[in-house]
Amino acid sequence: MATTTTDTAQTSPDGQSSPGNRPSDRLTPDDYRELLKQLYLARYFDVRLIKEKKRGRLRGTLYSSHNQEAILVGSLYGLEPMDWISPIHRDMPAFFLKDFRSGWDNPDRMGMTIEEVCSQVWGKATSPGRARDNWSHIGSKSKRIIHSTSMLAGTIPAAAGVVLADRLNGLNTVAVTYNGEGSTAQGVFHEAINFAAVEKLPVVTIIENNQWAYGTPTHYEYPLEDFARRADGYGIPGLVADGQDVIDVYNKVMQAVEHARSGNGPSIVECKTFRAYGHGDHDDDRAEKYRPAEEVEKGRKRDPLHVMKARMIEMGILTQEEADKHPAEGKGASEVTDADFPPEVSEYLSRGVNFAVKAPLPDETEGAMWVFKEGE
Amino acid sequence: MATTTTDTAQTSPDGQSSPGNRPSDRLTPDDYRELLKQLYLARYFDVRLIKEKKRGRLRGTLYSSHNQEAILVGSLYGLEPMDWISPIHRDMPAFFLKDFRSGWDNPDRMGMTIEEVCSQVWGKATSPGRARDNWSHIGSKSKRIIHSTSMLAGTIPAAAGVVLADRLNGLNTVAVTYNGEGSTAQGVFHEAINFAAVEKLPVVTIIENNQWAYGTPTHYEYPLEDFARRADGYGIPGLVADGQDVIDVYNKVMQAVEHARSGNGPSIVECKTFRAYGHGDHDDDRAEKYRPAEEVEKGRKRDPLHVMKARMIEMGILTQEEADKHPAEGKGASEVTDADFPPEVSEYLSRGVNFAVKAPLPDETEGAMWVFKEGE
Amino acid sequence: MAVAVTPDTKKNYLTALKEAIAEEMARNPDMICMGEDIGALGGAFGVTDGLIAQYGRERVYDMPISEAAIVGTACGLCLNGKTVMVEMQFIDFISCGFDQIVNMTATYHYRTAGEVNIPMVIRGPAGAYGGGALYHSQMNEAWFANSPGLKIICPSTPYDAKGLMKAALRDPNPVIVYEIKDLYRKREIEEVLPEEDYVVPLGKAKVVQEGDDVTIVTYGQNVYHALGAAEKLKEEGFSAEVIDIRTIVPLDEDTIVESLKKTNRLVVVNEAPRTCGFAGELLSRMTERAFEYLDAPPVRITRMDTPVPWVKPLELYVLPSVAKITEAALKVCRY
Amino acid sequence: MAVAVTPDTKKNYLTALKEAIAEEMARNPDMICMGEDIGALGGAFGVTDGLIAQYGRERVYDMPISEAAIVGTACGLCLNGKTVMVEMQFIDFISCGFDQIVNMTATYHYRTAGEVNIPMVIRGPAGAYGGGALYHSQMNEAWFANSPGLKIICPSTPYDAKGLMKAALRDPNPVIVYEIKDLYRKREIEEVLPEEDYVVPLGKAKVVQEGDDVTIVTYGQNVYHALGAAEKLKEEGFSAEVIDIRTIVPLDEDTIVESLKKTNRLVVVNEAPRTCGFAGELLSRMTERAFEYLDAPPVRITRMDTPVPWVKPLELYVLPSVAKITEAALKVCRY
Ligand SMILES: Cc1ncc(C[n+]2csc(CCOP(=O)(O)OP(=O)(O)O)c2C)c(N)n1
Ligand SMILES: Cc1ncc(C[n+]2csc(CCOP(=O)(O)OP(=O)(O)O)c2C)c(N)n1
Ligand SMILES: [Mg+2]
Ligand SMILES: [Mg+2]
Repeated sequence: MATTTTDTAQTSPDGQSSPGNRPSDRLTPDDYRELLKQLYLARYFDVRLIKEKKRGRLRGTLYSSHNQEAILVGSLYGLEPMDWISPIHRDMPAFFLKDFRSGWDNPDRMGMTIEEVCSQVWGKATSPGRARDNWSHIGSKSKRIIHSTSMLAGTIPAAAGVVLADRLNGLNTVAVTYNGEGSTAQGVFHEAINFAAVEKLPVVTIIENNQWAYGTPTHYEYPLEDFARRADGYGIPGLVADGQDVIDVYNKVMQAVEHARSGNGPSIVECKTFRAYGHGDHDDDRAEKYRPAEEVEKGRKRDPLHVMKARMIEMGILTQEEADKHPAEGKGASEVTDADFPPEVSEYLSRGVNFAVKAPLPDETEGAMWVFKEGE
Repeated sequence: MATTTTDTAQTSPDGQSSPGNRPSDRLTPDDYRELLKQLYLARYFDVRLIKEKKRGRLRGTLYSSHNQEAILVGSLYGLEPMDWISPIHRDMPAFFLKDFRSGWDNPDRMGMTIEEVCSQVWGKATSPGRARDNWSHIGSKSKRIIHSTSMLAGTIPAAAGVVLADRLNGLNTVAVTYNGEGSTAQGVFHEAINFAAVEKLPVVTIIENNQWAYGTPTHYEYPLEDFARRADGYGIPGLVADGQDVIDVYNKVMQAVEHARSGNGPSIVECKTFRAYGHGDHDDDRAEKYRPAEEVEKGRKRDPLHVMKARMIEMGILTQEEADKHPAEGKGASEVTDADFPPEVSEYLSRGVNFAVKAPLPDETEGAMWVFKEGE
Repeated sequence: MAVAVTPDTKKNYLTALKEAIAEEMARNPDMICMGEDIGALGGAFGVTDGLIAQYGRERVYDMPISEAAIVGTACGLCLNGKTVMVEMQFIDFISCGFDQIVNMTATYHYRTAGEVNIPMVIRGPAGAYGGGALYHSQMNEAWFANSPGLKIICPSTPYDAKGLMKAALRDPNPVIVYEIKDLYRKREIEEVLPEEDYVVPLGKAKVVQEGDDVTIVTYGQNVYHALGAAEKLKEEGFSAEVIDIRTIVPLDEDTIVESLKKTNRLVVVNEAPRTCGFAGELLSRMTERAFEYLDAPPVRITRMDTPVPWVKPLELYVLPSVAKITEAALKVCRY
Repeated sequence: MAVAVTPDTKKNYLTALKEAIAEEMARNPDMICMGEDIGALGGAFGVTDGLIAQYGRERVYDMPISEAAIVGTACGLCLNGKTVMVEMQFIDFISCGFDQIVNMTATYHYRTAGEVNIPMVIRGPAGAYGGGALYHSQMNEAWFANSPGLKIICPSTPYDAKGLMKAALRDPNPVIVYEIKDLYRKREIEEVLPEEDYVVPLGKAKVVQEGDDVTIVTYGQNVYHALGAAEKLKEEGFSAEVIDIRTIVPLDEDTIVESLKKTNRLVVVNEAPRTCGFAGELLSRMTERAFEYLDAPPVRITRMDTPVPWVKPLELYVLPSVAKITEAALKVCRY
């Protein structure tokens, strides 16, 4: 069944995506350049972490977002600062990419700083959650990022709740939730989307269909090729995007976001992609047990960096020479070096890493703190 | 939104229901007469229980199936003896109607005897579960009836399990589960149907859409008019039947059953109906708080007994005189008398009631028994 | 069943709860109610009666039958500044929203090092003795007592019901409320409630009856069984102190220890299944803290380790009763 | 990681579990395995490695991420004559299938007055100390101990792991198995396993080390902490008896009582949250049954009433340790 990545830019169920009427038509060349840089940063973040992990500097499991970055970059770019997101295990870059358009170093940005995200990865007291829970389980009430538990699909109802509260307060926000395609089998996925549809809540559920849920292929997870078809059971839009193409993701997610912000309720956007490595770094060496090498090779072929560069070259806003200057695309984490990335990208991240490395561990007694909030 | 009952005999999504090709075309006049008698019996069972309850002779809550009997009678009539069912709170008559075609008094029938069902209602030791759990929470492993808990939609995965076991054992059976439309919002509904669809398990999920879940109208439960559309999220057939018409229910359910038995997997069959009374008998007097009188009047108008009689008269297998002999249709539980029913119906049930009334209570010490099964 | 509102009208437990919720809705514009059939119907037992008429769908949500989404949505609302009262139609159905309670809601404050707190009250009709059978009789508080981050209360009188419910709705943490449905309309326990606003603080036990020979500690419906046993004990010449803990988490240990210093004997009563029920927890804490005061082995009277069966004789057989408590207390007194 | 199969090869805890399941699959043609990623991958930790190759999809099911449907489907299979092993990828995710376990599966035998029994084993990696944080560290056995109808086991050695798992897979009741993932590949505890088929019967505790001065009762990973504490105690001149209960429900009380008759002192260790954890249950039972033998207040060493935090110093701070057990036991010995 569903194991191939399709360019589905044309298959959108509504007319919004016809040329001249697409959200991306509002993007300027500068937007494209920014998006490319964000793609580089997301990729660099991932490979840097893979390397740090290999050197034994990090604890816990790293769920690589390699080859899936276009989903995060494309979906986050069009959101308003006050919108909510709920990233999941494979979405670490989302924490700093949120509201990145307000300026990577804008102190008022409604996203996490790179220092905060790195502090979380390194398990330091300077993490937004003081490293009490691990990896992607951070969040921020003030930055409007919902904290996930490990229990998959578990943040979708919370997403419904936060935007309902905003609506009651007269604030027109949207919540974008991220979920692997495997997670859509959870009961709470159904319950939350059903309620969101009943109440026309502005919740956009992104399905990152990377063809695998850990060691389980999609045909054991769902009977249809397109997980977006889950939307049909609730009478809500179910869009399919090419998850390797930032612009297609941007278009489909923005359609869903605009649909939501106009009061029309929730949507599902499936982004077709492919998991580059094992499920987590512990799985890298054994994923071949269940995933044929040819499939991996095929799935990795359309690197989102490459797709974006090709688009920009075609549009005449990037020269081949510029494109080749930092050839990170198509390279595995072990092959790539800092020279494959624009310097501002590696410098930005290094700032975060250096901060985190030097930051203090929380004191052990914090283990017993904050079980209950003291009353006023 | 969805508050009207529609005759949807024509709206079936596949060609099976075109005249000459419908399962009901295989029914003989005797089948029709038997179905009418079963309708009478189901109705009589309900009104008798309502009366017994009013007289204070029964404990627990009675969830009347009044006006919804065609769903049970029509769906059960075509099943094979070895098929499984899982009835829910509003389906008490299903326990004896199962495999009723094998003979109301056939001792080898794969359904419960009327004595067993009445013993359960009266809370006696002769109940199949020795009255340890209440009302509709009986079942029988040997008769292939799954025992429900109160937790709605909770038996759908068990239904998937029993037919999977049969399939592994080389037995081609189907499981028919009954669920109120409100129960389809439960997460486990989604999880179980998703898995059944993945595994192409022969599970038919009947949705008894009686327009209300207790005090909640359908538009707060689901965003679409037809709950059968839930099927679309799994790529499985979602049929809509006129739940007041035994024959339409029979046709749609048999389509789904034959689809399942041919190895094509699960289906959903929504039967449109209307709850005649309160949610339970405790709710009878206050249901008007939330349910407008006109709606009740309208919803009760198409009594399944009447619909069936009209069909039979049209087909020339029932005379108007015969039809008028036992005019139970259109009458409320308090208006109807034994004379409104064929004597074999009231006699059959009375046998069960008399047995149950005289049967012993279980001994109190049974309260501590059967927590664990002793090992061999 | 309108109750006349003259100042000294006695009110039942249900009315007390209803008033608490209605008054908090009026007091706190950020409070929202969610649950199944809580709108036009006013809930299966009528606790939210009238709220939808006053506040509309904006603050009172008839929810689909989706306990996980109800709790999860409420959690999101609380994360974003609201206070949410969640009604479980019966507390038994809490099992269907279990993960969202213990993993998402209970831990939110902890996980965020205090940035987030979830002022959610999950309440529902609970308890056996009413013929509700396995799925309409549960006291499953121990599941949640073993899940850090949740407060748990169980009032036994109208006064406490109102005061504790108000305290719960003002508490910044998630609180689960076990309402004893058999007490909802019990005439014998009706009482006059203060006209002015009041709360019963969480975490304070109440000495319901003073005594010198044995301390019987319990909550919920068994408070009345304990009082019944105390009567019987009096006939046998023993005076029992009866303590209603009212709040299960956090437990007011001091009140119990003080009592044990006097009586030196402990009987704990609880209708939940015995193994890992709260009775064992309470007995353990007292044994650890007050071992020196105990002159006899402390005893638990609990439900047997069985579900709650339907038919009356079976149901009563497995549950605590006046007779069982009396017998146990006598044995302890005569040790 | 193939292990050479010479008779006296020592085997680890994981291999023991793997062998138990594989041997039972061979022995019982009606046995089926269900879980996430248990097919080609062989499960997150490899416990079901190789089964799909041998038995195919007919008996080994890679399931969608649907814990409720997994348990519920397994329940239906068992109802219809199969034996099902359900793998929870981590025992923490059991919360998502909670209702199907406690209300559907656990009570089936009870509800049907014995007509139906559900031979299901739900097993998964459990326990803290490994940096798994809140959702990959749980010991949530108390939820199920308070839910009648479930047996619960927790082996601490390869021998017990294999023998108890086999007993569980032959038991006619649902059994939940807490596998200590930190022990899966622990070299120090590897041991030679019998070549012939054997079971370790459920409900039998094991005296791991004999002693006279204090009885330390525990299970799972804390068995090793208790043994560590016993070492320290020896240095202080006290001899500790260490008991590994192995089965949590049903509990082998007799073995513990026998020990208390000798030592007259009790320390219970358990890594679950303190309130309503199994340590309290055990302490209560012993206080009720063996009060007269106790010369000092019994003590619990448990996790604090907190989730399991991620970062190492915090994690260790809230959990039982050799030092904490030693300190407590010394206090009890010197009482
Ligand atoms: C409720 C629940 N069950 C099981 C797991 C274990 N688990 C973690 S990730 C994962 C696979 C997720 O697959 P998918 O949703 O497709 O996301 P991907 O990892 O492919 O991005 C599983 C089974 C979990 N975290 N939560
Ligand atoms: C999980 C769960 N939540 C809540 C309930 C309480 N409850 C019992 S029946 C009912 C309404 C059911 O409505 P529907 O499914 O439409 O069936 P109907 O009663 O209309 O036949 C509710 C909410 C329950 N039994 N189980
Ligand atoms: Mg995936
Ligand atoms: Mg209904």
